[in-house]
Amino acid sequence: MTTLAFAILLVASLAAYALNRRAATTIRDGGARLHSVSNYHGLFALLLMLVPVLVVILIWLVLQGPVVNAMVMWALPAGTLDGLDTGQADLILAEIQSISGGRIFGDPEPWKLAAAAHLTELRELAALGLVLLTALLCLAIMYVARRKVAAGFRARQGVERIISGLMIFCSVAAIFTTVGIVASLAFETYKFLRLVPLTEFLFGLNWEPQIPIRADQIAAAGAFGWLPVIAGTIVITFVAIFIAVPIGLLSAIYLFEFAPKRIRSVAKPLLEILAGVPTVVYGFFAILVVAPAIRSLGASMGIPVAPNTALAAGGVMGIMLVPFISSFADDALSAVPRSMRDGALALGATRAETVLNVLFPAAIPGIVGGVLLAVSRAIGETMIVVMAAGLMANLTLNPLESVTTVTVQIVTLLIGDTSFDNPKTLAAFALGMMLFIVTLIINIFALRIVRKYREAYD
Amino acid sequence: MTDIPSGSGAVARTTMDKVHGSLARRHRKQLILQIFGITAISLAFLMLFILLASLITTGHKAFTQTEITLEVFIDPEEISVERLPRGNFTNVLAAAVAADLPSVDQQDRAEMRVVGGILSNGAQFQLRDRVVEEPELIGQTITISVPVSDPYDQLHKDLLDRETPENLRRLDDTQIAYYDRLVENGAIAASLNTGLLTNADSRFPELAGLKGAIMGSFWALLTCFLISFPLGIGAAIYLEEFAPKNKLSDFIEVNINNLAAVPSVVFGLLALSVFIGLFGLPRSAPFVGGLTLALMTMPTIIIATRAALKAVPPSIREAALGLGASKQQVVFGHVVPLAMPGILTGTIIGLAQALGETAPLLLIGMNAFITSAPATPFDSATALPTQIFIWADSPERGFVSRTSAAILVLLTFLIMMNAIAIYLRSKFERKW
Amino acid sequence: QSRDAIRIVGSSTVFPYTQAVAEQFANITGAPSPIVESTGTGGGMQIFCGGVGEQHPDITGASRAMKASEYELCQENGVTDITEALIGFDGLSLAISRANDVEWSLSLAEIYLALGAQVPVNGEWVDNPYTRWSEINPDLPDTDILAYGPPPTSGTRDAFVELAMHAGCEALDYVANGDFDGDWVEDNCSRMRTDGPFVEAGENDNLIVQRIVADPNAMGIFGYSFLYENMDTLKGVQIDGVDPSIDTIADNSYPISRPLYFYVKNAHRGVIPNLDAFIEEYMSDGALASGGYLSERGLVPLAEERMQMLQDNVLNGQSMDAPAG
Amino acid sequence: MVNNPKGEAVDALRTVTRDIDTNSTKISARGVQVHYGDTHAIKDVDVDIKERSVTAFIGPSGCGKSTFLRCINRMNDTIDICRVTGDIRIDGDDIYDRSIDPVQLRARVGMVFQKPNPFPKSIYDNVAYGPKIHGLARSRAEMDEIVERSLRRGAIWDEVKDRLHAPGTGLSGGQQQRLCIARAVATDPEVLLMDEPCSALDPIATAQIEELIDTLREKYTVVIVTHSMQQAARVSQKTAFFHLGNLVEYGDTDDIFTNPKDRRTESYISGRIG
Amino acid sequence: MVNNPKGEAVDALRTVTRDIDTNSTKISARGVQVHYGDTHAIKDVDVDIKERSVTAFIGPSGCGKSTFLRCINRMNDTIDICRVTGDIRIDGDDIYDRSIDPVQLRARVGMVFQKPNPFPKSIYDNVAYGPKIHGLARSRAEMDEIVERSLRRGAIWDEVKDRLHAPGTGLSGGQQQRLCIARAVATDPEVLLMDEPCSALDPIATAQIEELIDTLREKYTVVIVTHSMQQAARVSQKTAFFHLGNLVEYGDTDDIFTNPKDRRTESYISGRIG
Ligand SMILES: Nc1ncnc2c1ncn2[C@@H]1O[C@H](COP(=O)(O)OP(=O)(O)OP(=O)(O)O)[C@@H](O)[C@H]1O
Ligand SMILES: Nc1ncnc2c1ncn2[C@@H]1O[C@H](COP(=O)(O)OP(=O)(O)OP(=O)(O)O)[C@@H](O)[C@H]1O
Ligand SMILES: [Mg+2]
Ligand SMILES: [Mg+2]
Ligand SMILES: O=P([O-])([O-])[O-]
Repeated sequence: MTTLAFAILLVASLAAYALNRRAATTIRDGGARLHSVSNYHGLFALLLMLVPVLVVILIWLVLQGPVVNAMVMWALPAGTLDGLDTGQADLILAEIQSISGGRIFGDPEPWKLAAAAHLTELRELAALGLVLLTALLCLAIMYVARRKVAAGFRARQGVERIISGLMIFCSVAAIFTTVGIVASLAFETYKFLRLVPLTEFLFGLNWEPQIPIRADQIAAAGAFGWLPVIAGTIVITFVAIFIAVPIGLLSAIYLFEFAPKRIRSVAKPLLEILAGVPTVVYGFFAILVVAPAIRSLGASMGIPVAPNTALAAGGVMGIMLVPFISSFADDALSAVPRSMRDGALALGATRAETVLNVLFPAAIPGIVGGVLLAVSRAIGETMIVVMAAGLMANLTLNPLESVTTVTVQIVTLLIGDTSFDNPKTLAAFALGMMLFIVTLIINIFALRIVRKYREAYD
Repeated sequence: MTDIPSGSGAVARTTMDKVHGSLARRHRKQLILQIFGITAISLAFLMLFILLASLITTGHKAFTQTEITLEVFIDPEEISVERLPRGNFTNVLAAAVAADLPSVDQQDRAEMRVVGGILSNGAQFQLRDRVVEEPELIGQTITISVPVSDPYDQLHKDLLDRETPENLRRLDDTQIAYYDRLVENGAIAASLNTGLLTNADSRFPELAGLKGAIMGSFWALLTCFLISFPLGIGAAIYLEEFAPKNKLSDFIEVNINNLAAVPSVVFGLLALSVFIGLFGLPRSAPFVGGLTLALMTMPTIIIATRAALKAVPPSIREAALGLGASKQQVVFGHVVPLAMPGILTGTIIGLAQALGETAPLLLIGMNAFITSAPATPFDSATALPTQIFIWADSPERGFVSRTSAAILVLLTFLIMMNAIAIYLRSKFERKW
Repeated sequence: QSRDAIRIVGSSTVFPYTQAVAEQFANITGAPSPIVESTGTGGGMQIFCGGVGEQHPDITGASRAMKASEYELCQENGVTDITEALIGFDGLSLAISRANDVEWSLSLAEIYLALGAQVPVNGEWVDNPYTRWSEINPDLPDTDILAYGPPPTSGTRDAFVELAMHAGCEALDYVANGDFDGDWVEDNCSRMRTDGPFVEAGENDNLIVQRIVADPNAMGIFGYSFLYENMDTLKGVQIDGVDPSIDTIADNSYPISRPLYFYVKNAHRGVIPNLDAFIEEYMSDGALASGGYLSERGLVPLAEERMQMLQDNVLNGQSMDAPAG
Repeated sequence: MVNNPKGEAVDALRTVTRDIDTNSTKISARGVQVHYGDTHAIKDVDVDIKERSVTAFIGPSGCGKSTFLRCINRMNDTIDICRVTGDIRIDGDDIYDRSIDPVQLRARVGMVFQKPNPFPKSIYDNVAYGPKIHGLARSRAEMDEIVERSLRRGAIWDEVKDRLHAPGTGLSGGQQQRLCIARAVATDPEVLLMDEPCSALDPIATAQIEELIDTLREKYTVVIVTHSMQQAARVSQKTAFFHLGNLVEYGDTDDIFTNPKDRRTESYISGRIG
Repeated sequence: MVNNPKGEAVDALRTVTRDIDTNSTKISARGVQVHYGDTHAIKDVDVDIKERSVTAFIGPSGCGKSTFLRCINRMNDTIDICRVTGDIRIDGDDIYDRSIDPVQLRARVGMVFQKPNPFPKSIYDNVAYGPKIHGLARSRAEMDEIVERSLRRGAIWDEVKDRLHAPGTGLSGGQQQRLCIARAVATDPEVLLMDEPCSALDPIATAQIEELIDTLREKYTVVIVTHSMQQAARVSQKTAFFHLGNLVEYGDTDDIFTNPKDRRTESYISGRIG
């Protein structure tokens, strides 16, 4: 039935499009000068119908279930729900729904069977209602839209207003994601900071969050100084960027300027595969291949290397980030007008000089964008570090030691036992908040730089 | 160079001499840059190669499955029409195997259990389904091919070393003797493992397949795409082309860039509290997974789209505006099509990331064990990366190669997505 | 849309067994396959005790008994009627690569001295100074101490601390002869060292297996079933002279073995389709008894009569009492 | 009589007979000021441009010719830092009024830009784009006809008729410029603004475009920016001389070239300020 | 005596005395063919360009002037679809030989493009870039001197001397064009190719650039593309007329303009083919 409603909507809006377009064409052929071309008259009708009716259908679908359920529960014989808490009432409803769906087991009480029949009936009614409503709305809108067609009607403006509205909706959705994240983080962070003083969190040098959550749990005493954790994040990010930026930029420059076309067309998508390899796989790769290799290399040179090193995790992460930088750099280099290249080459610059001195500076904003995205990814990357970095927080900048990162701590604190009145769990949110703030600062800084060095050409 | 006697030529010559003098050094610099470039790209490819090679060396074994072909007499004493679908299919199968092994005493129950252990646990259900479909088979002898159980599969693929001391092996000498005998009879052979793609998950490596995970990933990615692509592009176009440029839009830009740095677990957390907690959407559902992934993918798409829109030269916009095109006609008719290659690159990178994302899916329960494939996005399911995560944690040896195989399957999907992107990109690519 | 599949959460140790039952059950009855998530014991309890209703799971697995605090949480949220099912035992094995040619045998006290955060040295209770096995006991090899183990969120870790660390700590002369009460042991013997030799390796046991295969001097701490599956590359470390094996675990001679449980929300019985049938399958002899398909996966089954009692209790939905403590 | 530095007689170049249509004012500007951020690019300009005539803007580079031209079809709206004040009316309507739709305005007031900017589309689509969005063609055949006519008027039809579906960006500099002219006339605007339309054209093409401008004058109002005083003299009836953002002198072309009133005008025409 | 359609006397425009240096051939082209994909843009062109002289390329738009010019310093190498065959020699060396380094070639053969293309760097850096990469200045002071001299020669020093460190892209169209000329002469190339260097310049600036070309001729070989026949007549000693990719006629500028041998040349000069 739902499908039918969608089908009606689709057909009706196409019909409205054709109808209005025809009408507008007729007016035009009659010699009048249309304000908007007839296509816009059609589109106006189409959007005028599609958008609101779609919203109505979706709202109906969301509300239908709860409303029908409430009606069924309300219609149950008096007294059946007395003394039951919501969970148990829920279960009764679930049973009724099962029966109505044909999954009868045991022998239910007759009132449940009756309720199930009632439920089925209501559902059918609701489905029918939806179809009728859709059809009615479509007809009404078709009529309204058709009435609007006139030589002077500003159909294009109408269409553009609707599209603007849709785009604003999209932007608001993006912003709401941020708001949602900040809100959820901020609330729990506030609770955390009531339990752990801000100064200890910001300046403490120890991170041992594994305090007991259950009254009888065996665990350590806690310490919540985030410095070792952020230091670990910084070390790993630094290692990753230290590997990804040169490799990414140099491969972008090579592919853009020197590589034969055939190699370029193959190499670029191949590189992009690196970005798509699941991070779990990189995690395995880091601990099973890279970390032992580094360890045995270190051992052969007499350098003590921890089994989990920042170098292994960061190095593998760096490989993952190569395509972010190379793709963005390549796109940015391609966007520099060809006349710029010609100008440098004609002065007798080598191709290397052209790329490095002229194209590269002009492409800086795009490249910074890519590097920034890579830094962001490195800071926020989770699975690789969960598997390959350590859990223990060491305050060190030595990449050959085991460090932990903010994301690792967030994951470990949130998977398994959680309790939202205990600093252990809340610490995850505080860390998330700090991460958010740190990256925000980095981003503001980067935006400044990009603004400053943005080159205007063309 | 010809001799130029006049004084004016002297200037030119010194210039050229200077140019000439530095040329070798400059070319060397270029060569060094080129070598660095080649080294960099080779390094990247080397890593990709090592990754793929290690996956293929372990994973390729999972693409075949050892099967045993049996002549099964469907004994009416064990299986009767009335009791279907129940019945003693295990015994019937064990007897069929024993028929090939003259040394086995069919009355010895312990020995018969060992013989039955050659077959996969799924064999009985395959036979059952066949009989349920055609009950008239009862009392007849049919030929059926069923998978062998994991240790025998390992043995057949040379993953089980016959040299290890008997007490440390999964198969003892008698079992290996049975196996050798069956191989001699031609009953055991390896065939293409279609089950890897057509079966859902299973506890038994020889039966486990990726159908559930693939369908789960498909539904999740479809949801993710349908939500993040229009929302991301809509938002990017609005913010880049239409929104007034002021402190607020700067703030929004910084925020969206920042969203890309939010760890994926945090998105999982948000999904857990909002989608599952607040909206009451079901756990483990690909739809919820897709919503979560969409939130993560959106910033990547927005950033890439904005970068691509920025790169379209202003002269194109001016040209269209000058003809009386409205702002939207300019943007949708000229700017967006020109920016399409960049938009697609960003979308593909974003979706590829989403396809391989694990952490948030763990939080919303998409790492469950489910032996059926989802039919709708609201059914419980796993996704490819979480399936890999589960298989990687399974003790059975058979899952080692299957994990690699699953990764290869995932990479194949990824490469397919990339291929589509390349095609679309080349279709839209224009020079100005 | 009502739920028609059973939902199960909980311990990663119990997960493989539940998986096996779920698959067998779905195959035999053709019912929708139960959805089994591995969340860890503690995480499972958290979700399980979230409340009654179809959005909450029906069963949780646990690699230790439900704790009093968890029981209270359940009660608070209206999950008052719970049945506890003990399905068998699992040994906690210390394992090392076969490439390591020492025949390892450790006492619990040695394990504590190697991995505890604080140990007695010359009559002082100090931070663990030992970095090599030979420093603990000159008979042990002169190699670095390095052990990969589960993180604090897992039941395996809880069990290891309780069964190995506490016991080892109490076996030390310093503790045995000192005048310390249980609280002291609780406070001082519970912490694993954090200075390197003990590495928390995350929830993935297979990863620990692969890492100790790669590093012959490293030990791993995980459930016996992982050792059982990897006998060709790994060997168990004898604890107090006992090798981990099905027999030694079953007869309790292997000192660190633990019970495995699952808990059923009785309010869901008869409401969630097939829940009863599923529990029946779990409790059947074909699954649980020795020679059943769970013991083939490495579960150490209960003794005959204990099992019978269990089956009766669980099938009748007997409500558990509040745990002590 | 004014001579340019190489001594050719400017006077001798003017051969077109001028019959200025002084019937009515099409565009009237009063007190127009334009700022780019802190740069004051146009300073208090008043001007009346007559209907069905050609007006030339001349002046040294950077004096604000393009800027003022872009005010007339509100193209300056697209530059963030650009601020326009004052009053510009077309047919008596204030074009900076809130009720005026700039899109509709630009459909009435066509423009050819200083740098040729063809769309990265086919030559055909470049020309057809304007008529398409304004719904000027009812059928494919009609569109073909519009495209052909416009390309002919842009004096480029013969060169491109065999490759109408090749990209417009693959043309030579001069061809691109003519394509842009063809594109602008395809929508039949009432007013046509041309910013140095012949800078990349050879004399023949220039002559053809000048001829086009001359025909356009019969129906439309044309404003042209040019660096060539000969061209201004040849095609325009009115000339405006800009200098450092000021409209120094405005009047009949004949008068400006033969009898400039302002010292600066005279210096420029005789080649003394640049 | 040839007249263009507007009737001005071409002859009257030539005021510069011509003293052609016929001492030696600098550039010689034989059988040059250029294809852009399927388009045959240059068809079998033979030409000898004399040392220390100014050669003008004229011809209708799209005839291949820019294309041929770009062959001389191998700028066409940078266009993927462009294929050049034939033989071009500078001082007798085949510049398409494998042993020839295009970088060195381009240092010897400077170029000014049809559309001004300053780097998005400061004015100073734009000019200093060439000398810097070639190591022509030993010290900062020397570089300052080169920059100033070049900007003076480009007739733009006075306009920019106060803002040498402002971006070159912030200049007006004509200033950008002169900046590019200054940039090109800064490296002291033996040959200078100029593609319509005065298209965006007002008459005064044009005169200054023409003066520059005249001085350059004393030391260097200059090839200039121009649409203005007056300009060709004023500055060049030799003129080449291209038409539809063919080099139709090549000879002394005087002869070409007064006494064209080919009918097409005559038609073009008199304004009949475009
Ligand atoms: N987008 C802009 N941002 C800042 N200043 C500008 C901008 N466009 C023009 N200007 C400045 O405004 C003044 C007038 O410029 P305009 O382009 O109108 O000159 P013009 O007379 O057309 O010169 P040209 O003959 O070189 O095209 C110049 O000083 C220029 O530097
Ligand atoms: N990049 C290119 N791709 C394809 N064809 C081209 C390209 N560049 C030029 N052409 C074609 O080659 C021919 C010669 O072009 P060229 O630019 O040399 O002309 P030109 O003589 O410089 O003309 P103008 O005076 O208009 O600049 C023209 O027909 C042009 O369309
Ligand atoms: Mg201008
Ligand atoms: Mg050209
Ligand atoms: O998953 P656990 O059994 O270790 O809690």
